[in-house]
Amino acid sequence: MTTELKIPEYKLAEEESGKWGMVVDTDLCTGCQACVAACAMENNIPYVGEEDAAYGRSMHWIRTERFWEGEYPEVRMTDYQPMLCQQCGHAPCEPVCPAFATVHSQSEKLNLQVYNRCVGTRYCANNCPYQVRSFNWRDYQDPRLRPEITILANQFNPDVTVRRRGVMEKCTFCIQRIHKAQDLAKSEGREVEDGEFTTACAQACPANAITFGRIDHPETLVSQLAHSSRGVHHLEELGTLPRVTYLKGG
Amino acid sequence: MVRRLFEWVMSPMGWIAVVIVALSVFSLAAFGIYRSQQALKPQPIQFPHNLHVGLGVQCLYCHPGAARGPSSGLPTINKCWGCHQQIAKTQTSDKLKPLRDAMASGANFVWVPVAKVPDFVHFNHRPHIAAGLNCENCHGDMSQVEIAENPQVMNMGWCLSCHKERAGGDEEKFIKLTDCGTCHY
Amino acid sequence: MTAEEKSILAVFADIDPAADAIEQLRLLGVHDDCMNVISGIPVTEAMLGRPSQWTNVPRLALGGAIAGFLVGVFLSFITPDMYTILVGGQPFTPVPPAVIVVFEMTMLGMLLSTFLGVFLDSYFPSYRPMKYIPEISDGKIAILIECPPPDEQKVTDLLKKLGAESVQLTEAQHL
Amino acid sequence: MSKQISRRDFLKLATAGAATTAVLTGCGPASRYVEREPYQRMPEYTYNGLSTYYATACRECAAGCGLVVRTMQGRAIKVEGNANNPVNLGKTCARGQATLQGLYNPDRVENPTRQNRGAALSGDALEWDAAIQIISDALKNTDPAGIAFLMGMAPDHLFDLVSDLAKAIGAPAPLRFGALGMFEARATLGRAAETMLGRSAMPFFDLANADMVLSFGANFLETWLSPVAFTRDFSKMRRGNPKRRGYFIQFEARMSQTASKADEWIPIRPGTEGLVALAIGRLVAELKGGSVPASFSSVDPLEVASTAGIKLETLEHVAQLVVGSQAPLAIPGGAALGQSNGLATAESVLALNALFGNFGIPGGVFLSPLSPNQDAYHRPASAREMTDFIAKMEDGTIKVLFVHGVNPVFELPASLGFAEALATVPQVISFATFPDETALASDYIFPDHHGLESWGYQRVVTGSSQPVLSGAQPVVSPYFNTRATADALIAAAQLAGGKFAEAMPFADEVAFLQGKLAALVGEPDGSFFAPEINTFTAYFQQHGGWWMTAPALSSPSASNALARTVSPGVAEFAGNGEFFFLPFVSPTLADAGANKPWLQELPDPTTTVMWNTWIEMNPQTAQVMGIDNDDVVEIVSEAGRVEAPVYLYPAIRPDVIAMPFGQGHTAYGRFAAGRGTNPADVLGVRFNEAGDLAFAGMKVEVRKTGKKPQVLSRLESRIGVYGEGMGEEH
Amino acid sequence: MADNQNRNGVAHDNGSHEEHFREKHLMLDPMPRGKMNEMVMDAMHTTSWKFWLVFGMLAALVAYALFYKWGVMILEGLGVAGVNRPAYWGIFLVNTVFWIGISHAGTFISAILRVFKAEYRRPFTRAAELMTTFGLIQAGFSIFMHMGRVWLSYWLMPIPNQRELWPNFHSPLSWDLLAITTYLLGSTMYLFLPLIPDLAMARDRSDGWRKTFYKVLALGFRGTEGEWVHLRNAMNIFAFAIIPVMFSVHTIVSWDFAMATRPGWSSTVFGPYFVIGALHSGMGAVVMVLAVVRGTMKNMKYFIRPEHFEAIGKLMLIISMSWGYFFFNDYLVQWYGGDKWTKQLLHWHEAGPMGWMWFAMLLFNVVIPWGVLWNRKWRSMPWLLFTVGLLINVGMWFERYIIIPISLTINRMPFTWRLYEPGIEVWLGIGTLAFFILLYMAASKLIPLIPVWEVQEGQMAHSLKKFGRETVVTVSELE
Repeated sequence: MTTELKIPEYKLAEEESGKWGMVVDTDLCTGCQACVAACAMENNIPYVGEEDAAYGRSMHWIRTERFWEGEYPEVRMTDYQPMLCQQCGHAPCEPVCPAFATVHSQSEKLNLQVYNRCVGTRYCANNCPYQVRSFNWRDYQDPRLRPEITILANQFNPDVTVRRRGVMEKCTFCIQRIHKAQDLAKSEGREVEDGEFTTACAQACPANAITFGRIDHPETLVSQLAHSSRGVHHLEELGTLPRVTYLKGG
Repeated sequence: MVRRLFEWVMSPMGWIAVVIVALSVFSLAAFGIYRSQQALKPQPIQFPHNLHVGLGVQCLYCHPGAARGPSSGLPTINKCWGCHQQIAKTQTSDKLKPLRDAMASGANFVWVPVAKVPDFVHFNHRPHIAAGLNCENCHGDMSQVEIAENPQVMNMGWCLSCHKERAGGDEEKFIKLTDCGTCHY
Repeated sequence: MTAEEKSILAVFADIDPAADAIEQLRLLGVHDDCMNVISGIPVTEAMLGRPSQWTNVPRLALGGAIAGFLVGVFLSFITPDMYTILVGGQPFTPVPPAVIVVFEMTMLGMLLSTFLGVFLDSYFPSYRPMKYIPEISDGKIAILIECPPPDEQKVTDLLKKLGAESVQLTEAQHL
Repeated sequence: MSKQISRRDFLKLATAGAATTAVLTGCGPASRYVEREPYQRMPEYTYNGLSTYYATACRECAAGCGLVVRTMQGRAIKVEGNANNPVNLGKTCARGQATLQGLYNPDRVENPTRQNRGAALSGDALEWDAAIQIISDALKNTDPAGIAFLMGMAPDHLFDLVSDLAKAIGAPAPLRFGALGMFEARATLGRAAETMLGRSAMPFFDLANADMVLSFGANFLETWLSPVAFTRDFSKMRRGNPKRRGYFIQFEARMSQTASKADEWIPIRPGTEGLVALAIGRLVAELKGGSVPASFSSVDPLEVASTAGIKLETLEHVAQLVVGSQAPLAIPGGAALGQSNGLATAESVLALNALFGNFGIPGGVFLSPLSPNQDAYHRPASAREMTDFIAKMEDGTIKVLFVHGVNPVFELPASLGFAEALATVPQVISFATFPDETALASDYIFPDHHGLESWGYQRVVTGSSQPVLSGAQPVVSPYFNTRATADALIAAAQLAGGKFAEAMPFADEVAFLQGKLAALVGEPDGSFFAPEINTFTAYFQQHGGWWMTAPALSSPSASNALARTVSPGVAEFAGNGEFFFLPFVSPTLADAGANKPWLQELPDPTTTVMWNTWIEMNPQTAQVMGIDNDDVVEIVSEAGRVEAPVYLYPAIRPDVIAMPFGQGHTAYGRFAAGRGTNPADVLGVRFNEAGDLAFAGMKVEVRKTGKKPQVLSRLESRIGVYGEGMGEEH
Repeated sequence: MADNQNRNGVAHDNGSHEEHFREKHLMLDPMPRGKMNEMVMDAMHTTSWKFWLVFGMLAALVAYALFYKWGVMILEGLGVAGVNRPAYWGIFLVNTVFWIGISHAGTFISAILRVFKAEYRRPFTRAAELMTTFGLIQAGFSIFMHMGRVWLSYWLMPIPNQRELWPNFHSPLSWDLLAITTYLLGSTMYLFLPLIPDLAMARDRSDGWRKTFYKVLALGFRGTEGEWVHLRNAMNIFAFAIIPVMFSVHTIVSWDFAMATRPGWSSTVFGPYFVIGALHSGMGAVVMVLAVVRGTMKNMKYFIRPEHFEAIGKLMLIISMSWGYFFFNDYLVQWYGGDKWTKQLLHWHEAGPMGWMWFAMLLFNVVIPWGVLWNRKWRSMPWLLFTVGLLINVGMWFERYIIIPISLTINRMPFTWRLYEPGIEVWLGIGTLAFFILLYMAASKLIPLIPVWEVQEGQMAHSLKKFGRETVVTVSELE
């Protein structure tokens, strides 16, 4: 008599791949901040001013980190490492939100921040191992507090909600662009093609260090790069399943 | 009996009850006043939707954006004029004076939208039309109203109930249609 | 019980005479149901030789706990399925957090129903006139004889003999 | 003709109101009363709720990158790179991205203004008719020799127009100047190209195909010449060829952003770059065997190494790497040329390339192609030419000065005395978009449109192997009561009549542009073909310019370069302080970014400082001097003094003090004014042989002030990056 | 035992020995109930001008520091506070944990000591239980303050809604909310139940507005057999049920931290460590309150005696030792693991700019209590215990400050490490403290601080009995 041994299907493969992914080649990143500026312009990110910036309140959704090794004259700067929301498959920020304000999109496999649901407990930011969430410490975009916003607001992207004080925010992988591309593709009755659109940071990057696309399709550029031998996931040991792959080393 | 009631009212529990009742009445009243203040500002032109719909003008003629993009759009004054310039009454009617004036001065109308969602909701008309919805499913039958009104409270529960229903049993569709990131980003 | 009815209220300084008085009264034909003991400290029925008092509080507590448990189960296992939202790769209805929610709701249900049980069982709050004298809260023990006894005077004498500090006919009054 | 004008009228109808109020309420309670204002007439190609994209050119620097601007309901929403433009191929830098914060800057000059050289923007608004009358009078009533035009660095259509006007009326040719050109020492590079490559043109360094890059101070990843193009080429150099990863060595006294990407950063003493290049050349030649050309044989590597403060082994190691590589390339630039021996240094480095034998081969040195319809390379004015110009202002030769697109009061070293000279000019008319220092010191400000509101083209000097003319068109209607300077000049010239009207026979700016573009109509090898001018202009706008499809690099001859003897020696340093002073252009702000809040908020790539100026100092030096982070120190040179807080920078030579240029405005809007300090205040008046400012040729003193105002705002953590407070500092 | 000899010697003089017992033990020093009632009522009614001065000052402080400053923060945003990246939580959470800790003392004394029949608890169960309720109110203030959009805090409650979106019960904060709600309601009810007979007593002895006040609150309690039975049953249930609730509350508070994937936080020992920490600060606070009540209120020297301080002191010593044990346990495990970030964190605790706080914490929480409380005579001195209690509370506040903002500095992204510098939350913290004291002062004038009936019950149950030559205290179980 044969009994079928049932192995539980953990669907790990699907979980590990996600849907959208990004590859950052740190060997190419020149730290030029074009991605930071592009991100700020695309996503209506407020500037916080000198004092708040000095106190760790700047709201960059993407930042380039760099460290030093050695001492002069043998000093070396590590490669610039753009740090942005890793859109973790198992995001530590999500379960800790009591209001379901940061949740996992089941359709886009992204880590969503639902601004209008956020009550500002900031637990998600505490629990983010990558420290990539930024909080609206003040009403930075309120023209009553900052008269210049009345004019600067002309540039606001209508596809992205303008956040007010007390709300957490973070990189969305330019979900508004994802939606736009999907909507266009759907209206034309086709799938979104690789390279048809990209995130604001990848679009701006003069060094082509950032690649974005479907990481679950093996033929896309991004998934080919992500599987290169230079690929590293940041803090992978935490089991967060980050969707951003860093290409390290020469 | 009346006396007993009076006594009870004068007792501590009675006071508490009276205060609670008074508070509830007051809050209800405040809420009612608050809601009644939500009345819309008057539209620049008392545009009779029923008349235009009755004359056979299609919704998409004036609001063509609904079929191809996020916003259905409001007709330009030129578009109004396109038809109205051929109607003799346009030159005489008092009701249409704002249109004549706007056309002459080059000014714009400032309409008061009735069907609106908060700005953290990214609503896109196109997929809704593409999914086979008709305008009246959400906006009501415009042939029945003179000045446009919003027939429903456009809140998330209302959106969701339709989304869930439309998904049918299709799990993938259901996930997409109830995903937070579909509307909020 | 109406306000017009009068009852005998005998006040004792100590437990022993009160217990004796109760025994004697019972011999006189005063039914246990017609007597009530009012005291400033909790005096158990056994001390006074009184029948056990029925209380619903423990049952209500149990009922509340069950209700709370069900609320907890509802919150942790039903509500997440009303709007399924994936967080951190965890299941929609994980058990370990549910234990916490269920525990807290059970305890809350139990505590609330216990508290309400006291109210229900004791007919709290009640601001109607009641038969009472303030000395009771000075530690005295009072026996309230509610049914009109066959021989009022005899009872009074007996109680006085047994050491009652005062025996009086009381009317219900505002406390 | 009417076609363009009507387009503009359409854009004017665009209203921003409704959408803005809706957006502003943000995450708060949904706005109760929203108003929606439809167009009276719908602009062509506009759909409700859908974006319209316009191709144009970036005006943030002179590189001439192509942009595509996303607009919605008449508002510019987002800047994206024009993927077709050969200069940037769809990419942008941070400054390009932040262009919109210039367009919608709260501190623009909103009206033509009678400024009367006040300290703040006067607000005394004029009508444009009056403004044009004033320009017209100034042109007509002044001796042509006394009319001077000072323009920005970009070789654009306005420069062409002004050149034509000046030529026609007999005025001196307009002068182009920009701080970036000054810090790049463009004149030196041009002169070196003339002597070594045979033609005064911008050399083209084929970084993309090189596999061993030696950069002598060139900060090509930051602001140098065409940073977006160079960054792309750098990326290709590193990863373009899957078989090999390009190697990059930077010789620079301070680790700049560019140097931070180098595989090896070799901190040589400032002023020895030429010697080091020659020494490497000698070692390479010796390793390869064969004869060592004269220039190289005259240097002794050991001596050079000790002069430069490095080890001989380092030079030998570099030489080994060069010999082992297939396509070595040496790039001169930046502070290396801003020395007394800058020209010789540039020549040495070009000679080194000649020694490598890379002239005219992939991964080597070429001459940049001229832009379409360009006769010759016009370089911007050098600092010495500016000094001559200032002298003309002082001696009263210049009666009327027109300034456009440049802010010399801020950009030129204070010691050159531009501001004082400006005060002596009888009439100064500025066309500034922003109330910068020079504009405030003018009699009138007749504000030009912002770049995104303007027509035009921009010649691409370098950055692409193809000849490129980037085209600009307005993407939104003018937000304020501004007018295109070209239109203003045309109108004024016509009002003046006579030869002025004859010189400017155009209906408007667009007509002038069409006249200039006419030469390209029917050109077969371009990015598009159009048989007649109207079609051509339409395509020109649509494509964002016109460019040749094939590379048109010219290959210089190496024989000339090798035959020439170059002896750079060690640069001379002015002043007797103990530190070499190394000013550099802020990579995020550059010369004119300080008024854009998001550029201020961008962390400097190497130090991560935001919103301020800092002074870089080696921690070892600082320790000896008892200076700590954020201590405000004073830098004293022979020409002046400047204060700024210290940043203890681990990758700078202990004998060098560096300071970024870009902040320290006294005007220029709320985000720039009063913020930080300007290193130009300490620069002395010294030039190299090519006439460029020897901005890096100073020795300065550093004095403690005891002040410690506020903490320098950094993105990085001083605890995590430098171990501060962890008991293991530095 | 050598001691016994001595005692036997004294025991000969029977009269003075009993006198000695009476002086020492409240339970052996009975007074007529009426007299005790009078004393308690007197203590409530007697109010000096000093009381009103302090009361007025505190009220002003509450209005300014708590409500006005909070209003400013709501309008301006949390930027006016000192929170930043990475210290997203600051003094708000420190105070929350601190106040919840304080609140544990009440339950510990009135429930655990009740269950274990520790008789010395009787006079001060209410004083301690009041701290629970008022402490939890402050904890609630603190946690709501720290929310970015406090006006939407009702979203955390499980309220049925049209979108069928309920709170996220995966989140420790949701557990926290439920636990704190349960605990606040439970402890308030548990405060109220034994208060009913005393309210009835006060009702019988007052007039004017106070009469109405007590009448309403006493609910018509007379003391009939049935009422007592229901009440006793309920109190027994509460005494047992609230203990696990109490443990769960602080454990869940600790899980707010322990659930996070952060170096230094992710620790399994946090639950009991926090509970013990809570008791530590709670007992310190109880002893402070008792010393103040005894020192400032009329007739309280009779009810609260050195024996009580002695007994609490002993408890404090045991708790301090337990705290030391858990602290070491946590430290050792973190230290031994050798994780590079945890290592940095421990280094930061000790050698960082706030290192003084780490050492002060150990001094106040361990060194001083151990040094003082071992001595029976010392721990019977109210002022000394007040001081020790104060130091323990400061030390425990430091402990939470180290765990929250200081530990938050260190994470896995060294590029973001930044020290937290408090801002407006200092005012808000002072506001909650003032509000706590204000509530307590008001309560001391409105409700009988001493549960007279419990004291009487205890006095009835205690007696002296001679075993041979030794006179000992015996307690009868009345229930």
